[in-house]
Amino acid sequence: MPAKMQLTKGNEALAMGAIAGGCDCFFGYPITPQNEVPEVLSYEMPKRGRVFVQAESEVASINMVYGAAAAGKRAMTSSSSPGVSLMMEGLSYIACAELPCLIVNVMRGGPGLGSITPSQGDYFQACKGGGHGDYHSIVLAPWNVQEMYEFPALAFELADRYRCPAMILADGVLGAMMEPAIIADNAPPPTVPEKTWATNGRNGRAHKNVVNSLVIDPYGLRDHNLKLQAKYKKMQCETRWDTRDVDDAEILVVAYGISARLALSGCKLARKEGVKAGLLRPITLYPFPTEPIAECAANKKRVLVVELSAGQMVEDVRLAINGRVPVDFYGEMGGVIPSPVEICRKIVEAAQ
Amino acid sequence: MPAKMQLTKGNEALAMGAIAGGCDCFFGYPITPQNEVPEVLSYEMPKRGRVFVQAESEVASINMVYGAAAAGKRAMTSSSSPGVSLMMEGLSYIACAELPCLIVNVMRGGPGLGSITPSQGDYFQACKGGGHGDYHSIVLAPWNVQEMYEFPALAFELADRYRCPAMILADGVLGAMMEPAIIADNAPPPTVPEKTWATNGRNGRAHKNVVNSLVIDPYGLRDHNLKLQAKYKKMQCETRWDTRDVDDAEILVVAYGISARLALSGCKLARKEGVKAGLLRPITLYPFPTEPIAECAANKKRVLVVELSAGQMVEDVRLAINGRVPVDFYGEMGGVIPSPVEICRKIVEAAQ
Amino acid sequence: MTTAMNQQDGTNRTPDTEQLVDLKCVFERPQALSDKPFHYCPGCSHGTYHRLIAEMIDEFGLLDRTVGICPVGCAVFAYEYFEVDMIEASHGRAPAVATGVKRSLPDRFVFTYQGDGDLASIGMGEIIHAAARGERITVFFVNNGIFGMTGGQMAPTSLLGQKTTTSVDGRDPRTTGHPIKVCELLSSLEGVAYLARVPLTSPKNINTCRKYMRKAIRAQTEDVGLGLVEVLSPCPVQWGMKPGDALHYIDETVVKAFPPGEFVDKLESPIKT
Amino acid sequence: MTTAMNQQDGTNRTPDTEQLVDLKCVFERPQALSDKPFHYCPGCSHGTYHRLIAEMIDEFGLLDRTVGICPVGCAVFAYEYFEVDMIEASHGRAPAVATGVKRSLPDRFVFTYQGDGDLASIGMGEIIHAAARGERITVFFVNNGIFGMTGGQMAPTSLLGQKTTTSVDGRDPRTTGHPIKVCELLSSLEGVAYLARVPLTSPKNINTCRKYMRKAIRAQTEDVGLGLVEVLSPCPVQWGMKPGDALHYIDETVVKAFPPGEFVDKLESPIKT
Amino acid sequence: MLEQTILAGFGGQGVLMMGKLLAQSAMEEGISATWLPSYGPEMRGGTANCIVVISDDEIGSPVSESYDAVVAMNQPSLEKFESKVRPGGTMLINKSIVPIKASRDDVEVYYVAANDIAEHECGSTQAANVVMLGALQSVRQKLKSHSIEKAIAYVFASKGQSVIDSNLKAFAAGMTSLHQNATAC
Amino acid sequence: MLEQTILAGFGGQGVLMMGKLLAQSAMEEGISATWLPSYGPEMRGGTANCIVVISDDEIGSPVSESYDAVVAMNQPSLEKFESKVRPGGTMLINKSIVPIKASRDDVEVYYVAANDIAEHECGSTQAANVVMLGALQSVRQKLKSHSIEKAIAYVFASKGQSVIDSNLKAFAAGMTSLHQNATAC
Amino acid sequence: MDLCQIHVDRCKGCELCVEFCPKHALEMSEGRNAAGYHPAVLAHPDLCNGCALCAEMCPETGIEIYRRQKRARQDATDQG
Amino acid sequence: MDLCQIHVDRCKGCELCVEFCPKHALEMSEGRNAAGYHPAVLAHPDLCNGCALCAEMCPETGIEIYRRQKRARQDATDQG
Ligand SMILES: Cc1ncc(C[n+]2csc(CCOP(=O)(O)OP(=O)(O)O)c2C)c(N)n1
Ligand SMILES: Cc1ncc(C[n+]2csc(CCOP(=O)(O)OP(=O)(O)O)c2C)c(N)n1
Ligand code: SF4
Ligand code: SF4
Ligand code: SF4
Ligand code: SF4
Repeated sequence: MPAKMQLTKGNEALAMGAIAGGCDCFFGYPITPQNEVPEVLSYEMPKRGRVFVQAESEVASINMVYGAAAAGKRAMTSSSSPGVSLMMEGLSYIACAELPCLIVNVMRGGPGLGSITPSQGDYFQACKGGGHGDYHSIVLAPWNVQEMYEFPALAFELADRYRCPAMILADGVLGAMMEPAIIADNAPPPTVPEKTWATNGRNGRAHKNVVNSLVIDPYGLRDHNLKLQAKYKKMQCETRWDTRDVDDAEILVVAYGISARLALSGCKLARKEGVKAGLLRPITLYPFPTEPIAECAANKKRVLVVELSAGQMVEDVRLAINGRVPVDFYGEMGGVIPSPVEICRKIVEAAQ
Repeated sequence: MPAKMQLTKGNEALAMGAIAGGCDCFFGYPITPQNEVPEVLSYEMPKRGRVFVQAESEVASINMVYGAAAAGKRAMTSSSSPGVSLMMEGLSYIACAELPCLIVNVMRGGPGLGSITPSQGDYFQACKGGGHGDYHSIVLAPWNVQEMYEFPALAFELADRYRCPAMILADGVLGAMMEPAIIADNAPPPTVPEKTWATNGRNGRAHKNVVNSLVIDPYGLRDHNLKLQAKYKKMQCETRWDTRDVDDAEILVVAYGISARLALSGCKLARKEGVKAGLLRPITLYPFPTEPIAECAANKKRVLVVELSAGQMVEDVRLAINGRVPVDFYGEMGGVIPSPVEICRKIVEAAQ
Repeated sequence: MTTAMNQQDGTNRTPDTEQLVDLKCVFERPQALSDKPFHYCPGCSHGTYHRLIAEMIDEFGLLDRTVGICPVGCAVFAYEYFEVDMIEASHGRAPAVATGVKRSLPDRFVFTYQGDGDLASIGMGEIIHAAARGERITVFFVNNGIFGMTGGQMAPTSLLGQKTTTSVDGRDPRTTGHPIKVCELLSSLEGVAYLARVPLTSPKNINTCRKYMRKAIRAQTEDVGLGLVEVLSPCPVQWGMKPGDALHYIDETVVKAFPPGEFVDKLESPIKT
Repeated sequence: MTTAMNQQDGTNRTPDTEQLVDLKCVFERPQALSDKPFHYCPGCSHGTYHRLIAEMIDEFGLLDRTVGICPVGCAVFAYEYFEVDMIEASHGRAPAVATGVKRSLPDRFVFTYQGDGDLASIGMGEIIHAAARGERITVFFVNNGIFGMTGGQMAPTSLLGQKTTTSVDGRDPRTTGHPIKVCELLSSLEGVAYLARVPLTSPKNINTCRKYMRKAIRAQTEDVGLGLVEVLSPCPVQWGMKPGDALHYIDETVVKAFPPGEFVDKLESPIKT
Repeated sequence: MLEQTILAGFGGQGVLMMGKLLAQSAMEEGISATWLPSYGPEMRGGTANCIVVISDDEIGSPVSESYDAVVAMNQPSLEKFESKVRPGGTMLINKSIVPIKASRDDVEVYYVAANDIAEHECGSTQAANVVMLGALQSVRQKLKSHSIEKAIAYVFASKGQSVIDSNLKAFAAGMTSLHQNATAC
Repeated sequence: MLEQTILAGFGGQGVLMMGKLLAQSAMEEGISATWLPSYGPEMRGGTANCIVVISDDEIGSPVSESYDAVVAMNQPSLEKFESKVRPGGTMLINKSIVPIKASRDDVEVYYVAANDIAEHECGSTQAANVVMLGALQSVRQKLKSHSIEKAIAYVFASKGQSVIDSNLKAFAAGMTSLHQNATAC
Repeated sequence: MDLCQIHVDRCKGCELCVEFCPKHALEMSEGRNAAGYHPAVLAHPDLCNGCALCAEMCPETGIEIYRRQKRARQDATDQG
Repeated sequence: MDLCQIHVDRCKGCELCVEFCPKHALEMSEGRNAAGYHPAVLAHPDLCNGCALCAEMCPETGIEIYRRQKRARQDATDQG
């Protein structure tokens, strides 16, 4: 069946997007609000001769991903905030061992057990390093169901290109909502670059391959870290962002994912009230669109950052702007979704 | 035996400091380079009728701490980078449930399995949120064996005062090195404020106590988060830092823990070479000395941040300075300890 | 037309005083159970097991010195239902949390309440080690063969062939293995003092459950070791069955995979109950 | 005076060619073992077990299609010693990593190599679940009753009374429980195809170990289920014993707590070996 | 055009399906739509609701502070969402099972005996949600009725023609219910 | 005064103890000291070394780029640390087991037959480390010899007077070893 | 007063009490309670002997059982 | 050439080969190898019959064993 427009739930789109993106193996443990992801994949994957394993825990999930990624496969897991926290050791290993893979976090209200309502409280964890040591994942933030469908393929591609973990940072709203989206039920699997480093059995190879994150000599580990850092620098060219109505704006709103949608409505309302507001939406949270934000903000009166958190991405926006333009923050926590009206109010306030 | 000067290993000082700080229960799983902490406590705690349990894992350790802290006890665990990563879910729970406790991270080279050499690559994890959701721990960074001994008591006191987790962020050098330090072998246990909220059995109490991090209603969870944020604001008054030779300095070096010692030597060397350099050492990494750094940096030519990482605390320094003074960074990773000579070189470069 | 029948909540617990003269309440809510209505689905045995635990707390006079640990699972709100101090653990870690409490306060009665996802999937490490250490805790384990709370996914205890949202064609041993039998598994661990399994399917079985629970509690109060009672429990909603049918299904099918009975009993002087 | 005796490294493996005529090498390094000298302590059986695994890879002709998973523990560098593809797992998670590999590449031979801290402490959840799922993997499990790498702390397998750096007065069952017997524990899980325990203490026992290993490998290659061979191994350094004494200690004392033998054998047509 | 609607009721009353039909209809017309469910933390009973936004422009927020229309299939939903209707907006109440009246006087309120109509005119209370959808359509008309009928046919396709037919009938019954018997106040 | 020293050898040669004695002596004199060990990732053999810094000022870094003195108890240590001596610094080599010579000509090198002296003059090769400490003291003299003797008495207190005595003897033997037989070059 | 008191608003209509009542004294009602469930009712109070099997099976602890006392005010003995 | 070839630099002096040699052909040497260990030596080559028990016990795989062939170049049979 060719790709066609279908009313689709975000989580289901993500699952089908993973399949379209050539995901070979899924390992995961149920957790709300992303349960449709493993549920869909539990029958769609075996149907296609691919691997689905319900792991005993998130710790096991991430380590199964590590194994399958080491074996050269496109492997992924999906979870939500507390479950992702349990993956931090494994993620740090994966990053250090330079294995491409995909981790999906459909964020929910935290901290702790929190609630199952949507939130964006895990930005720091995703972008700064929830695990130990200096590492990064490529972090993609979809804002609609179409991107929920498209980003797994993009994530796998970038992960393979840079041999690093990629993360899709969504939230409970994006996971649960339905929207029309163009979905291919049977896309041909993408061509994947050959992974000569994979530990998939020598099969005639002259040397053995080793996947490892242990470098006991400090200078060796330093060099390995420098290599990782050089890679992160190189990755900067993958920075993605999107804008709406920024050219003539006096107020620049910066928001990602679901917040960006709320903010978009807020900007529209603000324009109705006579305040010119525009939206910059980071699509990659890592690499972060530092330059684009700095440039875009340069001629603005103020910048307003909107997040479903106490203020996390706002730090990266401040670092980007480095004091040149005042940066305000508006956030809601715990699963409360701020209304566009409230965002509009903040924009209007900022403009005064 | 009264307190007296003893040549003491950092990890042992930390263990004895925990005892002096009234630690009732220790739960931990071995990991280099902090093994002396559980080893010392495994015999010193039972001797005093206190609890020592070698947990089956770090996940179990942090949850045992959660239980003992809920029961109203001064509870702690100690680990090193990969082990601490495994505690991220539990830590987020503890922060949300507002339980006072102590987590020690004697950092080692990362990411991944990395090495057992010293490092400061877990600043982001400790200070920004390695776990999910918006939460903070009080983070203390000792720089000598004396502080390794004194900070557990301080950490417990602050944790009790704010009902939050406290973390001691040390590193492999501080854990392994010996220095003269004033250690009391049998300090009287400190008086601990009564914990009326503790789940320690009703014992005549009219109401039951509940320790929880689940707030299923978004507005409830929002309010709980606002309460936490208000607490974090209130905590700012606990900010601690230290300076050396900053008044006349043209270059301000900012560094914590072992880096601060390296930097201190570097500053001294730089002064010998005619460059006036001074050191500001954050002692609390959270709350971060934002104001003090901003003030101290105001009349400086440049700021140099030194870390055993790819650059983590430097972001908080940049946020503090907000573009007013240029901020440079010098870091080493993987367990390589930069020599004071190298730091001096960077200072001299910055001065030019 | 459908409409509400009785708007007043469970406040009519005390019958008219005139009638008290010759009527005595012989079955009522235990003291240790709060007034809060359960949030469980119709016919779910979580409520039944809660009541039994509350009865035991009353019977052993433990109200004032109990600390209970709730799981993450449908019973996540269990802290609302017991009138004792309660702690909400993270998913699967209740035995570690209980260890923390019990070691801190050895004279308190500490129990965990755990589902099969909680105990037998993510929390396997913690229950095994608590059992191996012989922690003096009592574990009330609800085996309903499924992840109830998250929408009916396969559990390690799901039966072969069982249809769940992650095994829509039925559990296949080739890819998902065989059900884990927790009592059998734990029985090799020397720290375990009492282990039993019982279906919560009839008044008779419920009474057997009480007997087992008493022993599992005494395993703690008499300082023998860890006590655990596994109840075979229905999840009518996720099984897609009516409550009554779910109970019959347990009695006819589930017990074949999970034979009821006592597996370990190290109590020195068993009291006849 | 002490001085170096032989500066050249293991390069003199081929004897003079003249002598080759009537001398044949009957015991040499297996092909699957690299030339790299082990980093283990004198008398540590990790090296012995490595050699046996390499022998098996040679014997079964698996060099070209094996993926091995190293533990975190003294054998953390095991990837340097085998001439097959190797993955370094995080502490305790080797069975999960192996699951990821085996499910991806069902025709490869996948083994984990794990210590008792790795497998029986932090990794308990992963080994139980891999066994319950019946993963087609082979587990080489080294039980030396202690955490070697981190400096001799108590393991879940330490004997009662054993002195370690975290039980300086000897392991006390009241606070630390009893040793966990992994073979006994796993034997109730239906996904397990082969389970055996053997001390690596004599040429005879080493040969028994070979027999067991063959079966544990066949459990995988013949698609029956998970195979595991537990070796009782010395840690002379952390036990504070001379290597020879450590072996005697195993034969006299350790085997009492950990009886050797085969615990599960579901191979259909056992080949006489 | 921007139309924001809340549909709420007991679990099992089909309110999520009702919303899905609305969103599907919008898609049929080639305009934007979002559907966002909200339910308790567990599978266990309680109320369910969903928010549907349709627009001929790109939809930013899938939620709002106030709504153009609220459909309350039971009493708790009425109590919870009555305040969410924007002044001048519309409220539909399933009078078959809601014994009370709305208290707002700045909104249009319609009472629809959805269960009764479904039972008596379509032979199954199951279709009460589609009856209500018909009623909603009759008073808000943001989409073509034909699109909704196509959506019904599409969504129930797997259940067979008879289910489609009875739902089409329910929709039609709902469409006319308020014309015959309007009780706006 | 700032004196930075590396002490290195096989595990078991007591180099960590040697460093500890130095640091303890500094503490006895009321001046600052740091002792930092370094060893392989495992407990398994290999080399051990420690860095001792003593100073009458607050000590910043416990490590340095180059050192005032390096003590090599075995050949790998000589090879590894020879380059770490600062020009003009001092190097002591345990000639009992190191068959080779140092190659630097910008540092003072002393060869001490520490094992032999320990064996022949103190009756135990165990004390080779303290012999070496004596030799170090004889050529660097940053601390009072009396402080080191006090440190020896303190550190070995738990092992009894005879151990203390033999170590004091070893220290004395080390102190004089280079005067009798100096081989600086 | 009836021996079997069903708390209407606790009832979730699971029917277990009805199924396990040996005397067939209980029935499910047609009406709904506040939570929307059809609650059980003691349709035949005369059949009920206070055996409490319904209460034992009720997952909601929604049933209280009373028994006639031989003598009033003698709370300690329960031989009803 | 000796039947038992000990790789001096692999040897860690654990003495297991010496202990398990049924012929007492091996001894520990006084000298040290590069790693600082006292290695085992075939002190009595004449006693060694190539039984390989030492090699089996050597944790370092540090011993190779040779056997005399009845006939040279007949590699397939090993009856030495
Ligand atoms: C770390 C983590 N992983 C996953 C979840 C999601 N989760 C909540 S309950 C549950 C399983 C519930 O099953 P069970 O323990 O059998 O209890 P039941 O709901 O059947 O009573 C899961 C997977 C979570 N809350 N936290
Ligand atoms: C998450 C984590 N926790 C702890 C450690 C530290 N650690 C390394 S090896 C080990 C235990 C080793 O014991 P065992 O598995 O028995 O192997 P052995 O060293 O005895 O061969 C521990 C606790 C670690 N590396 N990672
Ligand atoms: S989902 Fe299942 S276990 Fe959970 S409350 Fe409902 S019936 Fe009970
Ligand atoms: S510490 Fe023990 S297990 Fe580790 S290499 Fe040494 S002897 Fe072997
Ligand atoms: S058993 Fe309880 S909940 Fe179920 S129908 Fe009877 S009274 Fe209602
Ligand atoms: S067994 Fe091997 S390592 Fe041990 S002494 Fe003999 S040759 Fe050396």
